[in-house]
Amino acid sequence: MVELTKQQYIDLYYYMRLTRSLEERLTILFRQNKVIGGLYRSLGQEATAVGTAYALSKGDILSPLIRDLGAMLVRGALPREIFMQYMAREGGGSRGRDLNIHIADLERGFIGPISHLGDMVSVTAGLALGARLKAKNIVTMVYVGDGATSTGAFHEGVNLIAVLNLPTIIVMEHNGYAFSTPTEQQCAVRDLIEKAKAYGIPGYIVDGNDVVACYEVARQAVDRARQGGGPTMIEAKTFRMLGHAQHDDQRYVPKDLLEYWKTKDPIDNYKRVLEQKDILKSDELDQLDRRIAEYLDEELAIAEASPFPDPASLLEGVYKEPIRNASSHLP
Amino acid sequence: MVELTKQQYIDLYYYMRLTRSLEERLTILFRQNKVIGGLYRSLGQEATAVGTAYALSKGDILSPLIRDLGAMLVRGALPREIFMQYMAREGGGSRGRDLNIHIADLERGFIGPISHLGDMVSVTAGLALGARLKAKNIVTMVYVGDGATSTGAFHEGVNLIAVLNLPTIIVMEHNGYAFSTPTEQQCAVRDLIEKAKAYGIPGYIVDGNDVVACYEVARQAVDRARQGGGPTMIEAKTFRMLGHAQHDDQRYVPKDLLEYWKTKDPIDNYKRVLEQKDILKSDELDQLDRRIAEYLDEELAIAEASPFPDPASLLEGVYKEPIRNASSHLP
Amino acid sequence: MPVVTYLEAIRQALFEEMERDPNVFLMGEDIGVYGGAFKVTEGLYERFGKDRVIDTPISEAAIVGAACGAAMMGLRPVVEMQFIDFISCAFDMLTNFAATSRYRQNIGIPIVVRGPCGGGVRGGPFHSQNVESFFLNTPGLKMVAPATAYDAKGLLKAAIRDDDPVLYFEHKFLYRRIKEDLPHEEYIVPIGKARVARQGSTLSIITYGAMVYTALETAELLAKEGIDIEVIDLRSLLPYDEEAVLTSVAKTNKVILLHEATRTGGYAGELAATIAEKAFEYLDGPIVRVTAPDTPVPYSPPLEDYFLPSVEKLAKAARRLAEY
Amino acid sequence: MPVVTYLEAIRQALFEEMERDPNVFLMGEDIGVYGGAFKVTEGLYERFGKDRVIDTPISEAAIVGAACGAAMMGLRPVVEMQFIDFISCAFDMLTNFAATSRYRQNIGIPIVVRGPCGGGVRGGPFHSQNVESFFLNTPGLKMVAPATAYDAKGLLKAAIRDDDPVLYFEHKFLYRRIKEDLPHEEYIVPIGKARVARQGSTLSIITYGAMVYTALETAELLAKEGIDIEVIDLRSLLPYDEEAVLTSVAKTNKVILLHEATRTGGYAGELAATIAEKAFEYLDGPIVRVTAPDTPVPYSPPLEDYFLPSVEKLAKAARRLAEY
Ligand SMILES: Cc1ncc(C[n+]2csc(CCOP(=O)(O)OP(=O)(O)O)c2C)c(N)n1
Ligand SMILES: Cc1ncc(C[n+]2csc(CCOP(=O)(O)OP(=O)(O)O)c2C)c(N)n1
Ligand SMILES: [Mg+2]
Ligand SMILES: [Mg+2]
Repeated sequence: MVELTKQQYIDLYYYMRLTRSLEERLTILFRQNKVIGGLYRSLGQEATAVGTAYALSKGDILSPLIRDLGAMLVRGALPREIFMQYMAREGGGSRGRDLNIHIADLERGFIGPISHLGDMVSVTAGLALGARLKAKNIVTMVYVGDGATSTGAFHEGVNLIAVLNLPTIIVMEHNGYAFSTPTEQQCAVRDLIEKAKAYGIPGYIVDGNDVVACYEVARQAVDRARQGGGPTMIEAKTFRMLGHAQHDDQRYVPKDLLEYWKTKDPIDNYKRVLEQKDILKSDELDQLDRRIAEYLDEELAIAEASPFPDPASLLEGVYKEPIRNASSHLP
Repeated sequence: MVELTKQQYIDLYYYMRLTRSLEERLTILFRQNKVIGGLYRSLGQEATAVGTAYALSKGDILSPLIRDLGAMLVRGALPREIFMQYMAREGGGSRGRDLNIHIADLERGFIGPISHLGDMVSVTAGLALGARLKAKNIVTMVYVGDGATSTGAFHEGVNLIAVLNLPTIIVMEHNGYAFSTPTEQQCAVRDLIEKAKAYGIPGYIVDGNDVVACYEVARQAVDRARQGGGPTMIEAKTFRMLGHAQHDDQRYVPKDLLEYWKTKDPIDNYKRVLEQKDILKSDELDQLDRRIAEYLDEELAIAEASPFPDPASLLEGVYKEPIRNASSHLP
Repeated sequence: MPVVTYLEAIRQALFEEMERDPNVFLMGEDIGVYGGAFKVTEGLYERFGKDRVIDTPISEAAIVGAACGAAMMGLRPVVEMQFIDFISCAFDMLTNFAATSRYRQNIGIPIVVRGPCGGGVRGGPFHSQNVESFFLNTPGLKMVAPATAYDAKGLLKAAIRDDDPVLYFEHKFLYRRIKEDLPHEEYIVPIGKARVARQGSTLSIITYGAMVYTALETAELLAKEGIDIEVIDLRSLLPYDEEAVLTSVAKTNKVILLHEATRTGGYAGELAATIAEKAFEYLDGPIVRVTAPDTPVPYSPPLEDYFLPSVEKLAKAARRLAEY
Repeated sequence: MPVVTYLEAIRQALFEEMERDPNVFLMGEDIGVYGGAFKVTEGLYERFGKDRVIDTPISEAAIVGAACGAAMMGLRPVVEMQFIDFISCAFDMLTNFAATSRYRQNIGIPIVVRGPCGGGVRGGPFHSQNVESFFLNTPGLKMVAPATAYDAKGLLKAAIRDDDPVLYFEHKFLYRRIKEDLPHEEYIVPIGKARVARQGSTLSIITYGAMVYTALETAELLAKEGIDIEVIDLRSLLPYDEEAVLTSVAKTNKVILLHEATRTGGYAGELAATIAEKAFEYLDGPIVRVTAPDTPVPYSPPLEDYFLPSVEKLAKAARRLAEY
C-alpha cells in the first residue's frame, strides 16, 4: 500500500475541484457562445482522471481522452490554456488549429489525442518504446473509454504493448455509456478488465469515483512498469453524469442509475474523507474552493484577452519546411 | 458426444488425403512453373480444416484462410477449380482475376477471402446477420491464423459477433508461426483461446491434428449456434510443417519442433485410428489413395486443358453496369 | 408540396426505402435509440425496430465488413459513419473487400456508406473532412455528394437500389440550412448525372456539395458585372457525368473547378485531366482550381473561414479568368 | 563503383543510416530474423540487434502508431509494410495522426513507411497495388517513388533524415531487375526534385517508378520514327517538382502523363491540373493520360499484361500526340 502525505491528499482534492470548477466555467462560456464547437464534461468522473494521472512522475507522459481534463491539469496544463483551446484562441496549445484538450507538451508530459478513438494506444506505446531505445526510464499512460475498447486500434495497440512488454498503463474508463450506447451493446463482457486476459497483461478493477483508490492502483502499476515489470490495464468503474456533449440531454439513461451514481459523487465523498482523516476542515475546503474560483477568474481574464489566431498563419506548420505552391490558390 | 457413422469416418480421411495429394500435385506444378505466384501448403494442418468444415451443413457458409484448402474441398470445391485457380486459368472461380483459394460459391457455402488478414471475420459475421434478417437458420465459420488474431479487424469482427450473438464459429489455427514470426512474438498469451474471454464467447482448445476431435468440437459449436446459442471460438493447436510459402525453407523453425510434430501427422495417425476401429483396412486405404490419385489425374487434365482468360474480358465485372469511359485509354 | 430540409430529405429516403424493401436495414453508432448524432435516423428505430436499425459498437471496419457480408446474403445495408472522417478506419474494408468482390468472385456488394462531411461548423481537423479523393482511385466504388434536398433524397434512393457499393457524402453544413419543396410522388436521381444549376456563357464552374451555393452566389454577384457563369453541380463523383462537363466547357470555353477539399490530390485533378484531354480544343483559358489550401481543416473561426473557398476568392478567380 | 541492385541500394541506405544515427530503427513484420519477405532488411538484425530491428505482430495500424510515438521521442523509425497494399490498414493512423501532428500540436513525426508496390509479378489484387493516390489529398505527408538504384538509396536517406512523415514506395518489379554502379561516397537525393531521364523535343512523358523504363523504351523506339521524347522521372510525388514539369512542358509543348496505377483518381490528375492551369499557354495539344484501366490488379498473366501500361500502348498514344 502506498502512503499519501497530507499535501498529496490535498492535491487530489485540489485537482478534482479545479477540474469541476473549470468545466463549470466552460459550461457558462458555452451558453454565452464563447466556447466554440462541442463541450464534453467529466462530471462524476474527475477522480479517475486525477487519481491515475497523479501517480505519474516528471518525465512520464500521458494521452488523455475527451473526459480527462483532470489528468491534464495534474500534469500542469493551465486553465488559461484550456479556456483558450475551447474558445479557439491563438494562445491555446494548438493555436486554434485543433479543439478540446488536443494539446501537447512533452516537457510537462502530455500529448494531444486525435478524435479517432483507440489510435492513441499505439502512439503511447511508441512513446514508451522510444524512451526505452533512448535508455530513458519513463512510464506512459493512455486513457480509453468503454466505447473505444471496441476499436481495432485499441486491440492492436494493447497487443503490441504486451508483446514488447512496454511500461505503459492502459486506463479504461468504464462510465456506462459511449455516447448513447450502453456498455452491454458495446461488448459482451460485464467487466472490461476481462479484456486484459486476451493480452496477457495484469488487470485491476478500481472504484473510479474513489480518487485515492485510483491513485493507489495506478501508482502500483506505474512503479511496476518503471521497474521493468511491463504494462497494466486498469478498469475504473465510474459514470458519466451528463450527456455525451452539451447538446445531449441523455434521456436514454435510466433515472435511477443517475440517482445511484449521484450518491457516489467523487468530490462530495472525498470531502468527507478529508474531514474524517482530519486533513482539511470544512471551512478550509471552502477556502480552497474560493481560491480556485479566484484563480479561474484570473485565468479566464487572461484567456479572454487573448486574440483569435491570425488567418495569415493558416499555412504555417504543415511541414517543417513549407512546400512550395501550397498557397498558390489563396487570394 | 457426437456419434460418427462409418461413412463419416471415411469422409474425413478422404478429404484429408485429397487435400494433401492435391497440394502435392500443386507443388509439382509449381516446380514446373505452371502454378503462378505463391503456393501455400497446409501440410500437417489438414485435420483442422477438414474436421471443422465437416461439421457444417448445407446452407452454412465458411470463409477459409490460405491454409484451408481442406475446408474448401469439404464444402464441395472441385480439384479442377483449385488447379485452375493456381494456374490462373479462366475456369478458376475468379476467372484469373484473383489467386489462391480466393473463390466463392454461396450455394456450396464458401466465400473468397481477401489477403488482408482479419477482414473476413466481420464479413462472415455479416453473412450470419444477413441470414438472420432473412430468417434463414444458417451457421457461418471463419478461419484465422495465430498471426491474424493480432489485427484490429479480427478484434472488431469478433466483438461484433459477440454483441450481436451471431451464429458464427471462429476457428483460430494456432500453427506456431505467422510467416517467420513465432506466436510468442505475436501475442503475450500462450493459448490463443484466452482471447475468447475478452469477448465473452465460449472458447475451446482442440488438438488440431486430430480430425475427429476437430469435428466434434466444431459440431457442438455449430449445433449450439444453430439453436440460437451464439458464437464459439475454437483454438486448434497444430503446426505448419513447411515454410510460409514455397520459397521459405523455414530455417527459423527449431528442428526438434518439426520432429515432434512429425510424430503427430494428422493423416498417419488417423490411418491408425481407422484400422484400429476396423473402419478401413490398410489395403482399403491404399485403394482409396489410388482412387484419389486417379481422380486428381482427371481433374488436372481438365484444368490443364482450360484456357487462360481472354484479355478482352479485363474490364468486365468491376460494376454491375459498366461505367462509361473506363476503357477509353486502352488501345 | 411540403417544405423539407436536406436532413429531412435524407431521412425520408431512408424511411421510404425501408418501407418499400424489407432487405434495407441500417447499421451504425448511436443511430437507433438516439437517432444518430445529427438525428438523421430519428424515428426509424421506433418504426422499424432493433433488427433493422442496429446500434453497433465503435468499430467502423467491422460495421462495413458486416454490411458487406449481409449484402452478400441479399440485403441492402445502409451504414452510417457518425462523421465521415471515421471512414478512414474502414478504408481497408471498403477499398479491398467491398470494391473488389464483384470483380474477384462475382458477388456484388450493394451497400451504402453515408455520413456527414465538410466544414464550416467549427468541427476541427477530425469532424470536417471531405474524403472523396481517398476513394477516387479505387475501381468498384461509387460516390455521390448531393447539394440539394431534392438530390439528397433522390440520390440516396438510387444509392440504396444500386447493386454496387456507394459512398454517400451528406454535407453537414447543409443539413438544416437548405429547405425545399419536394414532390409528393416517388422519384429517383440517377447516379452519374450532373445538373446544370445555372446556365451561363462566360465560363463554367464545376463543383458539388456545399460549394454549389458558393458558386451560385458568386454567379449572381458577377452577373452584375456582365460575367455570366454556368454552374454545374456534379451530384455524382464516381462515376461522374463526363458529358455534362465537356458540354459545358465546349459552350463556355473556360472553366473553374471548385471544391471544399484541399488542393493537392483533390477531386479537381480528375476533372482537369479529363477536360485537358477531351475538351482541349474548346479551351480558351487555363483550367483554374479554387479549393481549400493544403492544411488540415483548422478549428478556429478566423482560420476556418480563411481556409474554406469563399465567394470573394471565387469571384476573384472568375474575374481573372473571364478577362483572360 | 560496385554494381548494386535496386533492392540492395535500399538495404545500403538502411544500413548506412542506422550506422550514422542511433535514433534510426526499423519495425515491421518478419523483417528481423527472416530479413523481410523480399529480404530487403537481410543482415540488419544480425548487425543491429533486436532493439533496432523489431519484428512486430501483424498490426499495421499499431506499427505506424508506435512509430509515431517513438518519433515524438526523437527517434527516426523506418516501418516496413510487407506489401504496400497493407498500408490501407494504417490509413487512419497515417492520415489522421501522423499527417496532422505538426500542424495541431507542433510535434513533427519523422517516420518513414516503406514497402513494395506495383505489379508485373502476378501478385493479384492485394499484392500489386500502387497506393500513392490514397494519400495525395492529405497535407502533412510526403511521398517518394524511386525508379533507379541510385535514387532508391539517395531518396531513402533523404526520407529518413526528413522531419516529416514520408511514404517510400519501392517497386517490387525493379528489386532485382535494376542494377547500377553506385558512388562510394555518401549522397542524398533531395525530396521534391525530379530528374530528366531523357532529353527530347517532340513531347514530354512525365512518370515515376517502374514506368520510367516503359517511357524510356518507348522513347528509343520512337526515336527511330523521328519522335524525340523527353522523359521526366518525378522521383518525388508529394511534394513534386512543379518547376521541372512546367519547364519540360514549356519546352516540348505536348505531354503524356504515365502511371501504373489505375486511371480515375490516379496521380496524373494532379499533374494535369497543374499543367492546365500554369502551362496552358505552352500546350500545343491535349494532355494525354496513359495508365492502367479502372479494374483491380488482375492476377492471370494475360490479364495483367493487358492491364499494365505497355510500350505498345504508350507508343500509340505518343504517335497520335506527336501528329496532333
Ligand atoms: C473511430 C471513431 N469512431 C467514432 C467516433 C465518434 N465518437 C466520439 S466519442 C464517442 C463515444 C465514446 O465513448 P467512450 O469511448 O465510452 O468514451 P466516453 O465518451 O464515454 O468518455 C464516439 C462514438 C470517434 N471519435 N472515433
Ligand atoms: C493485414 C495484413 N498484413 C500482412 C499480411 C502479409 N501476410 C500474409 S500471410 C502472413 C502470416 C499469417 O500468419 P497466420 O495468421 O498465423 O496464418 P498462417 O500463415 O500461419 O496460416 C502475413 C504477415 C497480410 N496478408 N495482411
Ligand atoms: Mg464511455
Ligand atoms: Mg500461423
